[in-house]
Amino acid sequence: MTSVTQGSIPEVVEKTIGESLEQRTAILGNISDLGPPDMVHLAKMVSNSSTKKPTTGTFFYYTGTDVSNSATIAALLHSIADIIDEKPQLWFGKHKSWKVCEATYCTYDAFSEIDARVKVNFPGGVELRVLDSEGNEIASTDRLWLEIYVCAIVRALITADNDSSDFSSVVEIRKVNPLLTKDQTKLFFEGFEKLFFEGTKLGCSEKLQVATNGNNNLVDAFLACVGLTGEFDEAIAIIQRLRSIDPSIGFLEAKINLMADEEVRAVKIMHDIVDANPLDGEALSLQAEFCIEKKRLDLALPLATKAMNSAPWYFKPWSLLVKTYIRTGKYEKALLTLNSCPMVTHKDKYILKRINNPKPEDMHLPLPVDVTLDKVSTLNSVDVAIEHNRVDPTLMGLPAASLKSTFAEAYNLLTEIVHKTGWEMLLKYRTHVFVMEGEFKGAKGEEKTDKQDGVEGIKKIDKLNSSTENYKRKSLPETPESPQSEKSEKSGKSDYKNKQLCERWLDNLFMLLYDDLRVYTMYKAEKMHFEAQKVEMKKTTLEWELTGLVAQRLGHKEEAASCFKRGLDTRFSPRCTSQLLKYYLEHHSSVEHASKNEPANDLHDKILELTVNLLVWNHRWYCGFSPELILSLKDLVNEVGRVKIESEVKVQFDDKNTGIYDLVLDNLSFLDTYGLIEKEE
Amino acid sequence: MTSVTQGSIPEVVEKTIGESLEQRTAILGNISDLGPPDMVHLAKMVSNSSTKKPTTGTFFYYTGTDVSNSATIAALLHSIADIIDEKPQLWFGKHKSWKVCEATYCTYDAFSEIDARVKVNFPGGVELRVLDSEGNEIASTDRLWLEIYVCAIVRALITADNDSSDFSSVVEIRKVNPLLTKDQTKLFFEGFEKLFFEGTKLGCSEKLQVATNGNNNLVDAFLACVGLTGEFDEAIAIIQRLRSIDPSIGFLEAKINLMADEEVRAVKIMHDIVDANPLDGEALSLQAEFCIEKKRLDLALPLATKAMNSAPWYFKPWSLLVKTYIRTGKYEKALLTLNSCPMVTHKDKYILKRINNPKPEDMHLPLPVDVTLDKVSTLNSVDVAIEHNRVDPTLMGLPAASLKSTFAEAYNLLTEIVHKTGWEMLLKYRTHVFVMEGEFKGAKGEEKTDKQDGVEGIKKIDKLNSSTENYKRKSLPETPESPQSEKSEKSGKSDYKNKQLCERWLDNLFMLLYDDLRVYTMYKAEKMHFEAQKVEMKKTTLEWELTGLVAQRLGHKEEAASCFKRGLDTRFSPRCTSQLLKYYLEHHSSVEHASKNEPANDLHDKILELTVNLLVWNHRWYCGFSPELILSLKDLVNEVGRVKIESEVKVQFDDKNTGIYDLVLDNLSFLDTYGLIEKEE
Amino acid sequence: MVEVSLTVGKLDASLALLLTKDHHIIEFPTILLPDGISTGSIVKIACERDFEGEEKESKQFDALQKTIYETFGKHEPKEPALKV
Amino acid sequence: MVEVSLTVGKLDASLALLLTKDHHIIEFPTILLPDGISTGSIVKIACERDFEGEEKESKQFDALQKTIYETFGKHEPKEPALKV
Repeated sequence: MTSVTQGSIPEVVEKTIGESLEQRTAILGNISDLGPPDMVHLAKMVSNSSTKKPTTGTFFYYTGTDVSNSATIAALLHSIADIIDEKPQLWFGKHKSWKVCEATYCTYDAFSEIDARVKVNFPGGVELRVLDSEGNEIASTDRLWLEIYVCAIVRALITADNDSSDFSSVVEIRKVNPLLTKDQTKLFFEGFEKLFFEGTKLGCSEKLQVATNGNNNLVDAFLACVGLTGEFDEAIAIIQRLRSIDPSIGFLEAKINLMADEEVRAVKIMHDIVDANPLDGEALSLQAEFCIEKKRLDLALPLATKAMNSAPWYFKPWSLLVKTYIRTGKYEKALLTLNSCPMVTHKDKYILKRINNPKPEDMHLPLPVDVTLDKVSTLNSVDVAIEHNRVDPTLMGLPAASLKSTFAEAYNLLTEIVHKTGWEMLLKYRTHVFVMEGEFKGAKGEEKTDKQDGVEGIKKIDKLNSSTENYKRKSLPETPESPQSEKSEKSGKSDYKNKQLCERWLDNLFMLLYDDLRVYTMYKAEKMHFEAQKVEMKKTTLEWELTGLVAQRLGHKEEAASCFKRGLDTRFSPRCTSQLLKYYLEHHSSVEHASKNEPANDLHDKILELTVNLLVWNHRWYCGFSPELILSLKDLVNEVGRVKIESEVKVQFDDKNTGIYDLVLDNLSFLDTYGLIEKEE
Repeated sequence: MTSVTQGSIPEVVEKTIGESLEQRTAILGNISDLGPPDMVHLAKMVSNSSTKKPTTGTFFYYTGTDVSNSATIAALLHSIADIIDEKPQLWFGKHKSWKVCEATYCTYDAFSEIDARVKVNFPGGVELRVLDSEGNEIASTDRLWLEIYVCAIVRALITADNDSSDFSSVVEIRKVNPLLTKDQTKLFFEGFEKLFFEGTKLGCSEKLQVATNGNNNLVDAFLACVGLTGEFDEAIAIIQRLRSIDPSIGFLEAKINLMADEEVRAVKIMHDIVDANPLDGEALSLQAEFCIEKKRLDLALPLATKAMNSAPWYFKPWSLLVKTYIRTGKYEKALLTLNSCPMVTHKDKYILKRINNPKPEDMHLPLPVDVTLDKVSTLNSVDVAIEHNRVDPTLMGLPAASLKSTFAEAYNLLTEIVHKTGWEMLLKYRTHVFVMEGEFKGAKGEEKTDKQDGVEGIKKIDKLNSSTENYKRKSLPETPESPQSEKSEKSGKSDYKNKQLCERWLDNLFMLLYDDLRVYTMYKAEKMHFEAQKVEMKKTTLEWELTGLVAQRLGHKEEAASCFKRGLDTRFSPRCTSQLLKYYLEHHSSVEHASKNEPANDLHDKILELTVNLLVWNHRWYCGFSPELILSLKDLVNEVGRVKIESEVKVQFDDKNTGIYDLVLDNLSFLDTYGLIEKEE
Repeated sequence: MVEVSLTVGKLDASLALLLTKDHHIIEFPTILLPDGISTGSIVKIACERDFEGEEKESKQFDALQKTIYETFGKHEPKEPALKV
Repeated sequence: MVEVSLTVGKLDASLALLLTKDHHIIEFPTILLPDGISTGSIVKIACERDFEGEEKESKQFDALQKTIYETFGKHEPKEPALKV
C-alpha cells in the first residue's frame, strides 16, 4: 500500500499568512454550484527558529477526504503536519526544516451554503467554525455534518476522471478515494436518502436546464458510487423507499437494475412506471434507450416520440429520437428533429475551481518519489510546452473540440449522420429540409419583432456562432439536385413551406463539422501519400493526439486509436493513454461477445500497461482516485485472475521495487473491500 | 447679431499634440451610428516663442457647420485661428498670447463610413484627407462631399434640443444653426433626395427595431428641417418624386401636409395610399393618429387594429391601439394589448459622444462675455453640485426617469391609465387580466425549454427588471374583488385561461409606477399639510425640478408646472425653464382656441422671459441653435408683433447693452430668411 | 384546408407547447385550446382560409375609409352654425 | 371546440405571426397554413380535442408496452439454439 509522503503534498505559498482563508471567506457569498474543493491551510515556521511565530502560510486543495466529523478531519491535519515536520522538506530547491504551527481544513456544504473549518493548533487544540455565506459564524448540528459529508463526496465523485488537460485546471490538489471503507459508503447512502429531496440544491449536469429530484448532481454522484462499489441491492432499497414519496424517480430503480445487469427486472420496472404514468419522460427515455441498445428501433421510435412529447423541454428524448431516425436511415427527419432540439445555453459543467490565482513561482509541486515509472513520472513539461508551441496550427483550436453541453451531443449526432452519408449527401439533405439563404424573400424589408430579436439575442450570446460568414465563404460547393425526398407526398405545396429555417447553432455545427472534416480528410490524404511512398509519417505526440481526437469526433474509432498509439510511440501522453484505454476497453467487450480474431491476451497486456501508466501519472499529480482505472482493473482481474495480474505487475513494472505494485494493490484492495474481485489468497 | 469670440470657443488640452486626431482615427472602425460630432483640432504655440514649433494641442467639437466643401471649412478654421491669435487668451487663469500653427476640421460621414479632415497650416496651405474605417486614405468625390454635408446636418438636427442635463454630455462643443442660409437648406434638400435610398445607413430612432426607407434618421432630420424652415412645398415635391419609386413612403407626404396644416390634402393622400395598399402600416398608423387627435375614437379603433395587424412587429400601431382603448375606457383591453407590444430592446438613442474622456483639469470652458444675463450666465455650478449632493434621496434615481425607447412610451400609456383609474382600480384590472403568482400551478416541477429560457435571458439583460421582489414586498394591498369584467361572456372557462402572463417588463413598469406614485402622493400630502398650517413648503430648486418631473410623468401637468415655477424662484435651472416653457406653449395654444380666462399678455411675457433665459443659457454653453426656441419666438412674434417683441427684449433684458437683443435678433433673422415672420420694418 | 393532429407537450398559464407528428413545436395560446386539456392530450387543429371573412373585412375597411374621407377629406369641418 | 378567426400579420419562411381579435400574437408554423396565404389574409383555426386520437394512441401505446414486456421482460432472451 502506498502512503502519503512529503512528495505527494503540493503547496502554494501565500503572500501573507491566512490570506487564502480570507479569500475563501470572501467568495462564500458568490457560490452557486457545488463550491470550491476542500482546502487545507498550513501556518509554518522554521523549526529551529527562536520566535515561535509562523513565518510562512501555504495551502492546497483536497477532494475525497472523510469529513464526517471534526475528529476525523483533525486526525488528517495531524498526519499532514507529522509528515511535513518529520524531516527537512525540499522547498524551492533548498531543504527546510519546517514545523507546522497551525493547520486548517475547509469544506463547503452546498446544501446549506456554509463552509466548515476545522483548525488544529500544534501541539494541542482543535477548533471548529462554521461560516455562512456572509462569513458569519453559525452553530453546527448533526444534520449539517451529514450535509458536509455528502456534499464533499458528491464533489469528489462528480469531478473524478475529469479530463484535466485544460491548462486552467487545479494541480495543487490531492484527490483521494472517498469510498475507501464500507462505512464511508454506508454513511453516504444514509445521507443520500436523508437529503434526497434537497438534491436540486446541488445543481445538475450541464446538459440539463433545471435540476429535478431524479436528475441532479446528488443523484449522479449516487449512481457513480453504486457503479463503483456494486452496492446495487442497498441502492435499490433506498430508491424504492424514495419512490413511494415521489413516483417520478422510479426510473432510477430501473437504471440501477440495468447497471446491475438485471435486465428483466429493469424492463418490468419501466413497464410498471409507464403503466402508472404514460407521460413519465425519464422512464420513457430510458425505455427508448434500452430498445436502441437492443437494436429494436421499431420499438424505440414510438417510445422516443412519446418521451419527447411528454417532456418537450428536455434534450434527452429529442436526442434519442434523432438517434433512432439516424439508425433507421431517415436522415432528413433526423436533421429536422435535431433542429427542433431544446438546447441548454449558458450552462457550464461543474469543475473544481481555485479560490484565487496563484503565481507559478509560488507553487510547490513536488515529485512523489515512492512510485515512479520511467517516461511517465518523468514526463518533462518544458518539452511538452515546446511541442505545444510548435504544433501544426490547423490542428489547434478546432472549435468542435470545445463544444459544451447539449451542443456537444448535437454535434455527435451530426457526425453520426455524416459518418453514414458522407459530406456531399449531408449537404444535399440539408438543402432539402432547410431554407437556404435567398430562397425566401417574403420577409424582405420587414422589421423583426422583439420576440424574434430576442431569439437572435440569445444566439448572439451563444459562443457557437463565431462566423457563419466564414462558413459560407469556404463551404464546399453544393450541387443543385436534391436527393430522394422523404416528404414528396407534400409536393403540392410551394417548396419553401416544407422547409424549416435552420437554427443558427445548427448552422454553426455544420461549420465546425466542415472544419473537422477538412482536417481529417487532409490527414487521410497525407497518410495515403506517405504509405504509397513507403515513408513513415512524422508528427509530434501532441499532433497525433489532436488528430486522433478529430478522428474520434467524426466516429472513426480505429483511426483514432491508431493515432493515439502512434502518439505514444514518442513519449507518454495522458490523453492518448486514456483515450486508447477507452478504445481497448470498448473493443474488449465486443471481442468477448463476438469475434475471437484478436488474441485476447495481447489485449489484456495492453489494457494493463495503459492502466498502470495512468495510475502512475495520477499518482504523480497527487491523485489516488480514478473510477475508470478501478473498473478497468476490476475487469482485468475478473477475466485474467488476480494472481496472474499481480505477478505481471511485479514482473513487468516493478522489478526494481518502484512502488507500482503498491499502487495497484491500493486499487485491488478497494475492489476487495466491496467483494468485486476474488479474495487475495 | 452676435459673433464668435474667444469666450465662445471651448478647448480641451491634449497630453501630446495630435493625440485626439489619432484617437479619432482609432475609433473609426467601431462606429455603428451617426458617428462622433465634428471636431476641430488646433496646434498652438506661444506667439513670441523662438522655436516656431507648436507646444500645445487642443480640440473641441462642432455641430451644424457648413461642411459642403473644403474651402468653406478652411475659411472657418481661418476665422477660429484669427479669433485666438487676435489677443491674449485667458488660459487657465493666465493671459497667453497664442498663435495657431495648424488647424484641422474632422467630420464623419456615416453613409460611406469615412472621416473627412481639412487641415490648414498657418500662414498658408490647405490639405484634405479622407480616411476610411481602417484609417486608410481614399479619394474624395462630389458624391462623398454631398454625403459629408448631409450627414453633418442630420447630426446637428437630430441632436438639437437634446436634454443635456446628463453629466456625461459633451460640453466642449459649439453648436451652430446648420440652416442659416436658404442655400444651406436647398443643398440639404438636394442631398436628401439623392441619398434618400441610403438613409437606412444612418440608423433610426431608438423606438424602431430596424431602419426603413420611410423611417430613419435621415428622414427624421428632413422632417425637422421642414418644420423649422417651413419649406413645405419643396419638401412635398421631393417626397412625391421619391414616392413614385417607393410607394411605401407615401405617408411622409401626408405627414408634411399635416405639419403644414393642410389637413384636407393630408386626408386625401392617406386615403389614396391605403386604397392602393390596405396593408401600409405607416399610413394606417398616421390615419389612426389623426383620428385620435380628432377625437374620433370609433374610427381610430379599426384603423389602429388594421395598422397593427399589418405591421405587428412595429411598436407604433400597438401604442395607438392601446391609446384608443384607454380613451374609450377599455382599460383591461388596454393592459392586455400593452402586454403584447413588441418592445425594442438593446437600442439607445443617438447622442453626441466624445472620442475620449478628457480630465476636468484639461478643459478650458470660458464664459462668453458678449451676452450676459444676471443669474443665468452666472449660475454657479459648485452651488448646483452642493444642492445635488444634499437632495432628498427619495427623489434621486427614480427609475422611471431613465426609461428609454419603447419602454418610456409604454410607461406613458400606463400612467395615462392610472391617471384615469387611480392605483387601486389599476391593480384590480391588472389582477383581472393577468395571472398572478401562485394562481397557476400547472408548470410546477417542469423544466423550461430553451426557448422560454431564452426569453427570460433577454429580459434579464433588460435594464428594467431591477427588482420585482422589491415590488412585491412593498406593493400596495390588493383587494380580492375584481371590477366588472369586460370579458364576462367567457366565464364558462376556467379562470386562468382568460388571463395572460404579464410580461416581465410590464410587471416592472408597474413597480416603477408605484415608486413614482409614492413620491407624488407623499408630496401632495406634504403640500396639503403645509397649506393647512399656512407655512411655505421649502425645497431646493433641484428638488422642485425632480418633483415636477415626477408630476409630469404621472400626467399632472399643472402641478408639474407649479413645481417648476417654484424651482425657478430660488435660482435659474435650465430644465425647470424648458419644461415650464413647454407647458406654457401647450397651454397657450389651448388658451387661444378655448378659454380667455388667462390674460394672454401675461402668458406672452412669461414665454418671452423663459425663451430669452434659455437663449442666454445656450449661448453660455456655446450653443446657438435651438429649434424649440426658434419656434417659440416665431409664435410670439406672429401673435404679439415683431416691434413689440423687439422693444420688450430691449427694455426688459437689454437695458445695459448686454448683448441679449443681438442674440434674439440672430434667431429673428433666421425666421426672416425663411419668411416665417413679418419683415423688419 | 389543412388539418393536423397535435400532442399537448406542456401546458402553461398562457402558452401551450404543441407537437406535430413531424416534431414541430408550436407555441399556442392556451386560451384557444378546448377545455379539459392537459399534457398528453391530442387536439385537432384545422386551418382554413376565411374568404368570407376577408371579404367582410375588406368591405368594412372600404366603408371606414369612405367615412374618414367624407368627414375630413372634403373640406375643413364647419364650425357649428349657431342659430340666432 | 374552439374556433377563431386570425389575421396573418407576417409570413416568414417557417413561422407566421397570426393575430387574434384580442391582439394575441400566435407564432404559427407556415407549413400548417393553407396555400395562397399572405399578409392580411384571414384564416379560421378550429381546435378540437381528439378523443378518438387519444384513444387510439393509448391503445397503441399499451400494445407497445406489452410487446416490450413480452420481448424483454419475461426472461433473458435465449441464445439461438443451434441445431446439431
